[in-house]
Amino acid sequence: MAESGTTTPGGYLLVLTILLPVVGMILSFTPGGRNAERIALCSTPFGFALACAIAFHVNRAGKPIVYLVGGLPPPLGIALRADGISAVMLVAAAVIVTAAAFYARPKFATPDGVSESRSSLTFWIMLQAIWAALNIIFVGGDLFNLYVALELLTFAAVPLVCIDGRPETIAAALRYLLFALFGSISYLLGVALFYGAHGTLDISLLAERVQSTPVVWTAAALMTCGLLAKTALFPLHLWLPPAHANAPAAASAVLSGLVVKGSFFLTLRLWFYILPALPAEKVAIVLGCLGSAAIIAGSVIALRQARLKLLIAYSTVAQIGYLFLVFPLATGASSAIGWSAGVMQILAHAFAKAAMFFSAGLLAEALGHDQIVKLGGAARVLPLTFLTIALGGLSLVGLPPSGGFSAKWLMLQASVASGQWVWTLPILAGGLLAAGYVYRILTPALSDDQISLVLPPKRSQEVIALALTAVAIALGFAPQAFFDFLEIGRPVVGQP
Amino acid sequence: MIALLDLFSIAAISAGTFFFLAGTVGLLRFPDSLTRLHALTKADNLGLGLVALGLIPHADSALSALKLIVIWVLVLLSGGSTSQLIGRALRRGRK
Amino acid sequence: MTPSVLAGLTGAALVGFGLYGLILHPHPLRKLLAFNLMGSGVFLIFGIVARRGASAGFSFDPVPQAMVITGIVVAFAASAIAVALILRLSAESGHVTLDPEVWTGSNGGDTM
Amino acid sequence: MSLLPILDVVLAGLVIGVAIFTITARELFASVVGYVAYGLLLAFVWIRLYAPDVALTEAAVGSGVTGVLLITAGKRLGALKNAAPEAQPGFAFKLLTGVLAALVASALGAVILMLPDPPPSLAPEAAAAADGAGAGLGNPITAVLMSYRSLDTMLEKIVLILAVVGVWSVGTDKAWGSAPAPLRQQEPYAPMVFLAQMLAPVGALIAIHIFWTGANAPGGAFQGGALLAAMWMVTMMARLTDPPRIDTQWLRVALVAGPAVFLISGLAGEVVAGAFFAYPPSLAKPIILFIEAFMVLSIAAALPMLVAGPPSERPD
Repeated sequence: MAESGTTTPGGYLLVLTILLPVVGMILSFTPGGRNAERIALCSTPFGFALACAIAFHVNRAGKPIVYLVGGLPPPLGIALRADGISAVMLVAAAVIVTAAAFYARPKFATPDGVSESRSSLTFWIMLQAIWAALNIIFVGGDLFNLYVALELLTFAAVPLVCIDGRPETIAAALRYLLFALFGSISYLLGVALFYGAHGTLDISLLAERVQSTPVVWTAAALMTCGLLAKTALFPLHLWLPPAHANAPAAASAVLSGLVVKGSFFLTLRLWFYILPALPAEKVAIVLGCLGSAAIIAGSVIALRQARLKLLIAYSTVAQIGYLFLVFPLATGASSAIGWSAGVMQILAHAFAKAAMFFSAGLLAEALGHDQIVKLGGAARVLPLTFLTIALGGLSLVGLPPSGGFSAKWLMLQASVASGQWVWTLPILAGGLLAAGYVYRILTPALSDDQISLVLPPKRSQEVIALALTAVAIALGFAPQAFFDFLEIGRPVVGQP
Repeated sequence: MIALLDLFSIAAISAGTFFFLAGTVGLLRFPDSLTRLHALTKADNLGLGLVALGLIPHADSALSALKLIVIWVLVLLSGGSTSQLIGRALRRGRK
Repeated sequence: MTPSVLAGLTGAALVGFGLYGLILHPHPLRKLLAFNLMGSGVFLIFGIVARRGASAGFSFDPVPQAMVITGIVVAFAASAIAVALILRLSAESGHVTLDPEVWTGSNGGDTM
Repeated sequence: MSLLPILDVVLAGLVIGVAIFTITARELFASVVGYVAYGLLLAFVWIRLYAPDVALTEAAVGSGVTGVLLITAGKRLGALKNAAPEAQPGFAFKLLTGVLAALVASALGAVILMLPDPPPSLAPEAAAAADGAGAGLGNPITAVLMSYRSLDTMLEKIVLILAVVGVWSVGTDKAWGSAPAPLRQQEPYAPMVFLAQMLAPVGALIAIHIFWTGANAPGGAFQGGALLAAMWMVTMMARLTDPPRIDTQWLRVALVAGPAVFLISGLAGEVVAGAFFAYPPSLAKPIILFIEAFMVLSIAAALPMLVAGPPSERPD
């Protein structure tokens, strides 16, 4: 890869997309108070524009765009790279963060009469920090730089979990922190071994140098373990449901929709970008099996939840399972289909799940609780919210037309085309189980019972949630050009 | 002259080492914490002081010699204070 | 070469002890200590990588050493957040258990 | 010189012994004390690995500041009865965990013995390039931290700010804006006050020396800042000073100064030197020292605030 050694046109945008939220964070913290929310709300649209500009440059160049920080090339310097999937993830993160910022405005506006409040300042700073960390993860080209980003992501996500201060949220946050710390240190150990074996941490240089040695296998296993703990893949999922279900809705949406995707994205980078030369069929099968177990276990436990937010959180555990089917599906002859399916699943789940959490938050505020059995008749008093839940559910189940349908359809296609029939079973079973839990929410809500609202929902928040599901549905109509774009910069497995 | 300085260094460092050794033996053999503390402070104050003194002729510059003295003074200061604190904690524990 | 190999094996052993404590101890502060042990083991492995890389007149490779310095800072920040959470948890509830079973009562009677 | 290998073996044995004690000690507080002693021993291992910069950092942060943090926490939790009500794990679980840990450790040990020979190294590149971007920096670690991996170093300071906000956010709503609880509740003991009065000025001077000399010799912004932080903490423990209110403007400016100055210089690099975070070669050393000076300030402010904890409702 000769082009990875120099800065390309548009490369400077990669630095800006990292620095924009960092600057926002610093500016929010120093004067504090109401400035934090103003700065966050102003900077998110700019971030979206930056992400679009990066996508435009990647598309025009037809190959990854690169920036060498300080003009210093790897292995000594740090390179930033954006390929098709990075650009798509940058745009998705910008959209969801912007939506979360505007959705959170009523709840996290600094109350009148005080100059600064704990929850407001924390929320706005952490939201921008999560966004900065994700942007680094999507464009980072150096494994140690990515470690710092992972830690940034953890330190920003944990305080959001316990932002309302109840003891059970603090316990959930602490458990999340301990799992995440284990994940980072395990990842870092892998980084140490990679450096010891090959003297570089740059992703594209490593890809050229790695061979199938015990050191490389150990490093890969340690990093994968760490990343799986952070992604909450079954059986390391125990921290996720209490953490995601207890956070405020705006935070849950970002945590479930984006934060777990950050560590998954690095798992993709590790196996498809650094180690494509390794004979890793067995690893792919193990990851696929864990993913299948997550689909079944997560969905079954979701079916038994009494609280709506916990149900949605367990649904995240199941939907993360689908992501890991990419490993067996994107390695065979039909790797392009499997790859498209994986990215589509990331995007569809991110948008649908963020919208579901937004709606669950609206519902809990409007009704004063989120017990599923007491939702009788709620759909008639909150039609827009339940439309969002229904459409989001459509995508989670995988019914056409939706991004979730495209993802699952492509996965089925890939498993048939590559002769791995066995993966069709968890995909189909997961769809049926998802239909079960979405049905469990919608049936009581659509009944004729009388229900009274504690507080009418804000129309603006309902519209934001609906807009996100609209994106999840619209992904189902993605044209071929979109899938071609995802192929930009993807290493072809088997041809190092 | 140089031989004389070397002799001085050897004597001072040996004496310092002796006090360290004595302090360590005291730490291991003395019956209770207060007497152990007593043994330990000898090692810190005298032992380190003599070693630092013995090293001064070998310092490359006046600044490094000064650093050696500063190190000794800092250890004196912290050793004195911590023994006070440990002693107080022991007295409280007895009550 | 011997001292660095020795330090590397020490690092590997420390990772093992840390992992054992991290999984086994129920008390979160003990878990945090175990995490820190594991972390220092990882840093030692970076240390021997740096020491092995001695060449060109340097007695070490500066890149992994710089990474350890960054890593120590990050590990300290993590400890500070964890300690703050543990102390708040004990102040709010009088105990520091992380067992989800204990919290189910206040979760509105959910089944898991 | 033949004594050194024996010393290494003894040191490694001590480190492992204290580590086992930390993991297996029955009392929580004993385990915390064990960890602090362990941190100090580790500093010696780092010196033996020819890593004086890391040894300084480990002694100051890994043992010193972390020690204060953990001992304070251990004392408060030790006073709590029934802190961990759940039963101790069963024998089978212990055995399984032990086997897993032993497997991981031995695999890791085996892999370390298998690292390639001759080892890969960036030392020659770093040495050659030190004349370029890290111009005039005799300490290659400072060159790596401030020039080649400037993005990491800047982000690490952001991580510190984020941790400070995270720690503050754990407090109660009512306490927001007020000061964290003092590091010591009782009246300070006279020798402690004396120690703080004597030590703090000398320590501050040494901290500045370590920062300044870090351009050419072991030391640097982080080690200097950590020492300065320790001195502030000593005066806090003697109640000569108390933690400041968290809405104090100077505190917030001090916390962000390092990363902010780093960021501005990084952005200016695009205009002046042709790339973000690049330095014009002739000015590299003064610019790096200028940025580091502010980083010392930020680190000296951040570490004590992380130890002091969230704002407290009773600022007595």
